[in-house]
Amino acid sequence: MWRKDQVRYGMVIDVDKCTGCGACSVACMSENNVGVLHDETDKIKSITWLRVYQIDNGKPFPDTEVAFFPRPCMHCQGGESGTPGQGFFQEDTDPDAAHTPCVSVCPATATDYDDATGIVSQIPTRCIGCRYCVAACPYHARYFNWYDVPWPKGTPRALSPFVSPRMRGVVEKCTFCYPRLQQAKNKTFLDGSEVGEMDYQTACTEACPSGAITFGQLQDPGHKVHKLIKTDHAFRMLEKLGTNPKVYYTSKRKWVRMLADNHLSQAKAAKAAASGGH
Amino acid sequence: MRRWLDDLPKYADDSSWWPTGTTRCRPEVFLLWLGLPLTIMAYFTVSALLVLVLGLNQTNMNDYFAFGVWIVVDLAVIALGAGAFFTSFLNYIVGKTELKPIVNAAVLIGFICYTGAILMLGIDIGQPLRGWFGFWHANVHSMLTEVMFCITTYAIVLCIEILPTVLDNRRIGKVPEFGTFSHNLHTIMIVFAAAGTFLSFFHQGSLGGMFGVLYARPFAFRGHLGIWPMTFFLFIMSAIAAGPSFTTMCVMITEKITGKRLTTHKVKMLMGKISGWLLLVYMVAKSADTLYWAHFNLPAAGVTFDSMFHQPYGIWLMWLELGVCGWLPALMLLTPRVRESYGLMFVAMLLTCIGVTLNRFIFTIQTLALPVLPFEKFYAYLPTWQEWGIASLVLGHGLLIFMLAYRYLPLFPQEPELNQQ
Amino acid sequence: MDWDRRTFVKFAVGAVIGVHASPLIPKLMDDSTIWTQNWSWVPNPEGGGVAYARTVSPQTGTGVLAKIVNSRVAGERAIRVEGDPDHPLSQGGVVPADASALQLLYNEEIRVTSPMLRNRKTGEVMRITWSEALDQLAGNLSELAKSGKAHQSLALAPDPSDVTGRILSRLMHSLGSPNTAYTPTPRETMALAGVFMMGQPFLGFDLANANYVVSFGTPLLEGFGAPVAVRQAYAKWRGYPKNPGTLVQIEPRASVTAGQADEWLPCKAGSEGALALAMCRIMLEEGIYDKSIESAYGFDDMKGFAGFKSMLMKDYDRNKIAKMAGIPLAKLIKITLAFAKAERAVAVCGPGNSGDPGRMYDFMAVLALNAFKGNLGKPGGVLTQQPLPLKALAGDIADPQQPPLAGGERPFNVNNVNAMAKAALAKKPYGIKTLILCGGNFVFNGPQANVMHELARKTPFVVAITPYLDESAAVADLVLPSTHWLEGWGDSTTPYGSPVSSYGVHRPLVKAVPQARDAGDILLAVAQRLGGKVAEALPFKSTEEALAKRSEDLGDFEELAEAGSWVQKKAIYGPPKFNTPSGKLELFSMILHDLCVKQAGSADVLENMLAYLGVEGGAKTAFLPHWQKPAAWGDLKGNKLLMQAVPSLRTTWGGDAITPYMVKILPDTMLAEQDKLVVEMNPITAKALHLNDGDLVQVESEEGSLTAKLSVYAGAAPGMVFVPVGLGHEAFGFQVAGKGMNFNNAAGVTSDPMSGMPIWELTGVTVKKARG
Amino acid sequence: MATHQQAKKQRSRADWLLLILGVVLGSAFGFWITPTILYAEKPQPFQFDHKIHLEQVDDGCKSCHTFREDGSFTGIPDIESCKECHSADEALGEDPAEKEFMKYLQADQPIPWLVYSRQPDCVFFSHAAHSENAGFECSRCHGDHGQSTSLRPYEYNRITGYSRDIWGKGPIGLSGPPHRMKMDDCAKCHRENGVNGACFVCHK
Repeated sequence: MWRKDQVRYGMVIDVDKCTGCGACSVACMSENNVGVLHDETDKIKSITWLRVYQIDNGKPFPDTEVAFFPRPCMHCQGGESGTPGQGFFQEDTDPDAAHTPCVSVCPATATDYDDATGIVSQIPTRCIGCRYCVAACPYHARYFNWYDVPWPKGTPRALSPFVSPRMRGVVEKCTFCYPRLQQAKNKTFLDGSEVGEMDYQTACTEACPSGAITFGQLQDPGHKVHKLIKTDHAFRMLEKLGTNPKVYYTSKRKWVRMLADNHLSQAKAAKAAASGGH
Repeated sequence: MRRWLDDLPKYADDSSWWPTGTTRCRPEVFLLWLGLPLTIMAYFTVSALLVLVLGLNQTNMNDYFAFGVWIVVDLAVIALGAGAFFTSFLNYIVGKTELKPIVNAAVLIGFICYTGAILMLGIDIGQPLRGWFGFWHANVHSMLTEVMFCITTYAIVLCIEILPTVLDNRRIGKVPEFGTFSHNLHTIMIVFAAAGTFLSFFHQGSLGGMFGVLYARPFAFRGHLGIWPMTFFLFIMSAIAAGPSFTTMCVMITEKITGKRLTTHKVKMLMGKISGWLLLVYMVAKSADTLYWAHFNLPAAGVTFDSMFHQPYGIWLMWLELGVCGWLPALMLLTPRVRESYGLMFVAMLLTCIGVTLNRFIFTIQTLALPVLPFEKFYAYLPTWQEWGIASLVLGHGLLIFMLAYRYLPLFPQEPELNQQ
Repeated sequence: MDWDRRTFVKFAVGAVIGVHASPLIPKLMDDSTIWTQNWSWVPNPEGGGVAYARTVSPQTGTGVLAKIVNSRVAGERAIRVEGDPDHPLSQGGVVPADASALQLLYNEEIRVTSPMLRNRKTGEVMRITWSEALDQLAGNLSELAKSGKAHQSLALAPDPSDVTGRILSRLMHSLGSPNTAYTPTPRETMALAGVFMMGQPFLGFDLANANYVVSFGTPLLEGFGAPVAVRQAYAKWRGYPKNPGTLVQIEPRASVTAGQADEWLPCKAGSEGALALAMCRIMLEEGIYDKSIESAYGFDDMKGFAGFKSMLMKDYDRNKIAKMAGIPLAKLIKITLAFAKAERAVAVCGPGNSGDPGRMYDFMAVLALNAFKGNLGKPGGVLTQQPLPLKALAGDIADPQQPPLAGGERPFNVNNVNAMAKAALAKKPYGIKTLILCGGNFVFNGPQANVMHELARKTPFVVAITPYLDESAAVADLVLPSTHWLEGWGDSTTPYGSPVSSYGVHRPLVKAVPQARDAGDILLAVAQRLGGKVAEALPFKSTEEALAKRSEDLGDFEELAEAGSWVQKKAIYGPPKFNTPSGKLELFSMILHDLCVKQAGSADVLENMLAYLGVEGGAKTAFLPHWQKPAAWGDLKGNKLLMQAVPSLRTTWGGDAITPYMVKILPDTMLAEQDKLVVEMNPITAKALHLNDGDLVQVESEEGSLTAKLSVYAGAAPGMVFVPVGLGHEAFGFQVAGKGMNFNNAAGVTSDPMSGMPIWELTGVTVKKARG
Repeated sequence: MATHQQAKKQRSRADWLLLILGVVLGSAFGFWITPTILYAEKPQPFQFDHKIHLEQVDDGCKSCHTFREDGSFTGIPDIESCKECHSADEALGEDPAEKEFMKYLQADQPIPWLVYSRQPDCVFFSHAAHSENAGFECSRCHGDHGQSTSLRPYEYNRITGYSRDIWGKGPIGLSGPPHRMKMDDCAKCHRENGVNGACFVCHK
């Protein structure tokens, strides 16, 4: 349960600003030492912490519209979304009722929900590779290392020392670039300052050339994300499942909001599932 | 050299190890028979080495089908192996001593199923050497933790439960220490039966719970009763319904192959009746659960019943599971005339076992095949030959153990009596 | 005591219990587990102090920061390329190619690590020393020069305006070869259109300040100009609760830009210019245009020539054009009215989806539309850039005596690598003996890749100066390792379409390949070896020195290098200065007219010359912004389709190859099933050709063919096939090579009638089911 | 008959004694073999006297083991730091270590020190948080390393590749810092002091 001395990091992605260029994905991979396999067209074995989905409104030429959906880990808290009156309106105030879908299922405690930050961790060295969390995540944000990463000769020189490369047989996922918070905190220990909004930004947020991604503390009125999640164009993916994610989206386009939020009519659901995204 | 060869039949003569009052096939015929499980085991070994050395990329599992055929087989054999705990429970605790003639076989089948499942789980995880983290760094909230603890401890209980049967071997039993030990074990078996019942009850439930708690997976998620989702109870019910059927089926198959009568038909009929009643109760619960799920759980998640089924995992699977392999065998087993017929009862029991296997398949594969993200693709899954190799372990090592046990251990106390020439 | 079996068993059991009571077993178990956490084949990057270095990527013109870790043992290495928040044009954003540049930089499997000599017959490759390599190249050139065949050499480089391009051009000129060509860019087309109409070669679009933008078939969000700056402008048009800016995209496919646009006008491919003129006509008819256009030169009829107004009234009827372009008239009118009434509206022209330099008359038409809107020099309109204050490297060099391979017959110089290659292959006017490929990977990027490949194969001596073992290196006799932009000196100039001019300098930040040398350094060393006139023309020891000379007027060189970039401080607002003969905006271009007449010799031959160049309509409209039917339309016979490229920031348009991370994020509508190119087609078209989604198809043009998987996409215009560009490398390692097929193998390259630039926006192709 | 039974009883007792002997010997063997087969030694590149250095600097350990401006910890000083006091031109004494050191100094090469307290790659340890924020003495985790006059051999685990200092010298690894530096020790101290124990606090 959120207390006043705790923070809740979250993200707001403006779907209307996203141009699907993939800079966020690539920046994420280079920040987090993600490898490249022989065959990356096999998307269900390919590791993309932040995947950009292309969706369309399913209408024929010339009424087709497309939009892009960058999908990091949602850092779900689980449970019922609270109301403003209950203190912190994004989180369930009953700690027993709130279960992050993936955290509660891990048998080896390789992932946890940090009450101080609201960030869901993943510790590859603890992971036994049972993939139960992968099955539990409705956003497909968790990835299993099916292969040893083949690093071409010389390329390990470009690896970041701030993120530990993973071995095969373990699960990994977006961490909201937690090592960046570790670095930012390091500095505060030295000079006694606080971690400010701009001191901790994720790699994708920084990289986005159209500024579609905003990151910060959801509960802090001084942060941009706090205001953005209050607009009436804001929504979360699969809100109805009760995952209570901390990644919000905004779009003016109604079809986009409808599609992401599982307001599916029967026919649409069948169609979406049959034809798939792009 | 020659002498030795001539003496070979003498060396190979294992008749002194056979259970008292029984006859078995000649050693060379038995060796030929052993070829079958050994071949399967060889296939398993090659597959296992490939997976362990090269990794899980040898399978067709992926980030959508995080679980594959191994989990399906695991869940299925554990459910089918439930005959062990439930028969022991009825025999030792409830006092249904009529089941005594079949309880040894039930326990052995349970042992086979559980050890096979554990071995497969060890290969299924990406980091087998870290498997013990699940115990050492256990997360008490995870259903899988419960499963891991219960399966391992229950496997140990099963070892203890079959120990007396092993010690009752004609030759081993002659060693005085073993004889005493075996006798003492028999007297306290009720304790292990109780422990086994408790453990097994729980992990059958937790296996179901594993799916029922996936609240972000609308296909699997179910409402909770206390801290347990409905699937917890459904899995227990289906397992104890199918377990006796499977045990009896195995006995029947053995009878057909060996050409001997191993238990009286009365015992089998009793097992069938138990299975039938339990299946009926289960089917009522399962049908109610399905209706509730379709009318309340699914709409709450923003999806519809129809959107849950896509080819090849169409709605036909559900009808097959609930109708042909659910209600039908339940009603059949409850019909005395069916039970009286060896063949019909076998068919009904087979359907029951297929039904529970199908149920585990649907919960594992269909849950994952269903894209939850509205714009995600629908995928299907087919295992690789390596996956089949590892999945066939249960068959291979099951046959091997069962054949050896049948040959040397007094599994069927009624056998000498029923086969008197 | 008897030591029998039972005793022994007891002892053994005891020993086993004892061993288990010791830490051996749990420790072994624990350690074998820790071993899995520390596998030797999983890299273990060493930590260290972090520093950021500013630089500018010459690939995209983006200001970036290289994040460099200085480790105690491993030394300095770059671990990331991030956007530079302080760069005025990129403000922290970055594009995939730059963010993953390190994957190319550090991959020793794809870098040229030392000079190499290839034996053509055996294919054997021999590593040689730099001195041997330079001797080889200098020897070859000096022999050519001595035998009076200096002109029989052709040098290609990616950019005529960067320091390497300047050095190369001086080297070739002083050697006596008129044959230097560069990757064609829309900057050149824009310069021509700008000079002809306004006397201004450097024009840009003030996108960030516009609130109504109409893009004529140009992929604004897929790689137009400086991609980060364009995105930042785009982000300004999006807001809450209402969008402050409107984007209208005119193009045949529901592309990224079309998808994100407020309005999408799916026109027939190639009709964009006509639509711009139809919009002028509507504005004229509705009286909603900037009245100062009436005083432009050529607005009204002139002696001997019809004016722009007459031409509009005659040829660009709204009904006719809307019908021709296949868009609803009402929508065209609605857009035109909104454009005319918007406070700060701009019409944008640029490279086509295929990344070609664009059709000059289309650019002129769009400029005319902007003039009708009256946005020249206004915020949110078309601006003139301050010319980059760069110095020439040294004094002028006399033009070589021989005419160039191609383009000599044209009224003005053009840069057409394709025409030159074709001329050299046809040996008309002459063949070539030496081909220098100085970066740019022309054998892959083409624009007609097969032609470049054939040229390389048929030329006796081919030199590739390249950082990578790319397709060009694969066909070269001599391969010289040049530096990656993070390793060496170089520069880059204003990206296309930018409202302000900018200059980027990149310097050595890390060393990945110790043997690599700056391409400029290599050319300078060759010049030194050649001596004489050539050495005189290039009086520099190093690229760095040449850069310092070039940027003298930009202040202290060290400071400039450290800052990485120079950007024009303020955009130039106010009435533009027209450096035209009339001193006014010229709708009738006197410059173009005079150049043509001069080339033709007399007004009488003019018509013949225009006809020879392929300018339809002849002199009546040749000097006015007008619309020419695309050449590819002429090919559309039988069941031919028009092929257009699908650009994306997840692939590349020329320049460096796609990186492994970019391959990784390709959607399955571009690359599928490990290695298959995916092409898009409208369901109706597919049905007419009896093709289904997922079919393997053969896309065939006259120049080449592609095998691809068909993706049926409702957002694709009927009658067309859309092919991703930038895939299909044969080099660049297992992560990139063999993925998809190269669009530029099938692209049909023609010359723009007037500008003479190579264009390949549309190609007539047949699509049929592939066998097997 | 009686004697036979007696003999059997006696033998049986001796048997049980042997069982106990087996337990003792087996466990002794286990205790002896564990470190022997698991650990190997590597020499440091040359000897180093922390004490002498410590006496000559003003700011204790932090004189050489410094923090960077961004709060990260430099760990082992690089050769440049050595050069702040030592010159490549002036020979040091005759000690073999000093001669060896001069080679590195002259070649300007990093000294391949083996780090006793090197944690696995997956660990993020903030020295700033512990020594600056919490005010720990270095010795709390590193023991009297700073007072040592010579470098003990570096022992590493043959299977895991890690320094023996992590698991500790003790036979069953029950001690805590400074004799052992395992995750349990970190977690214990965090728990006792009410410091956040979430995974990402210490893992990267």
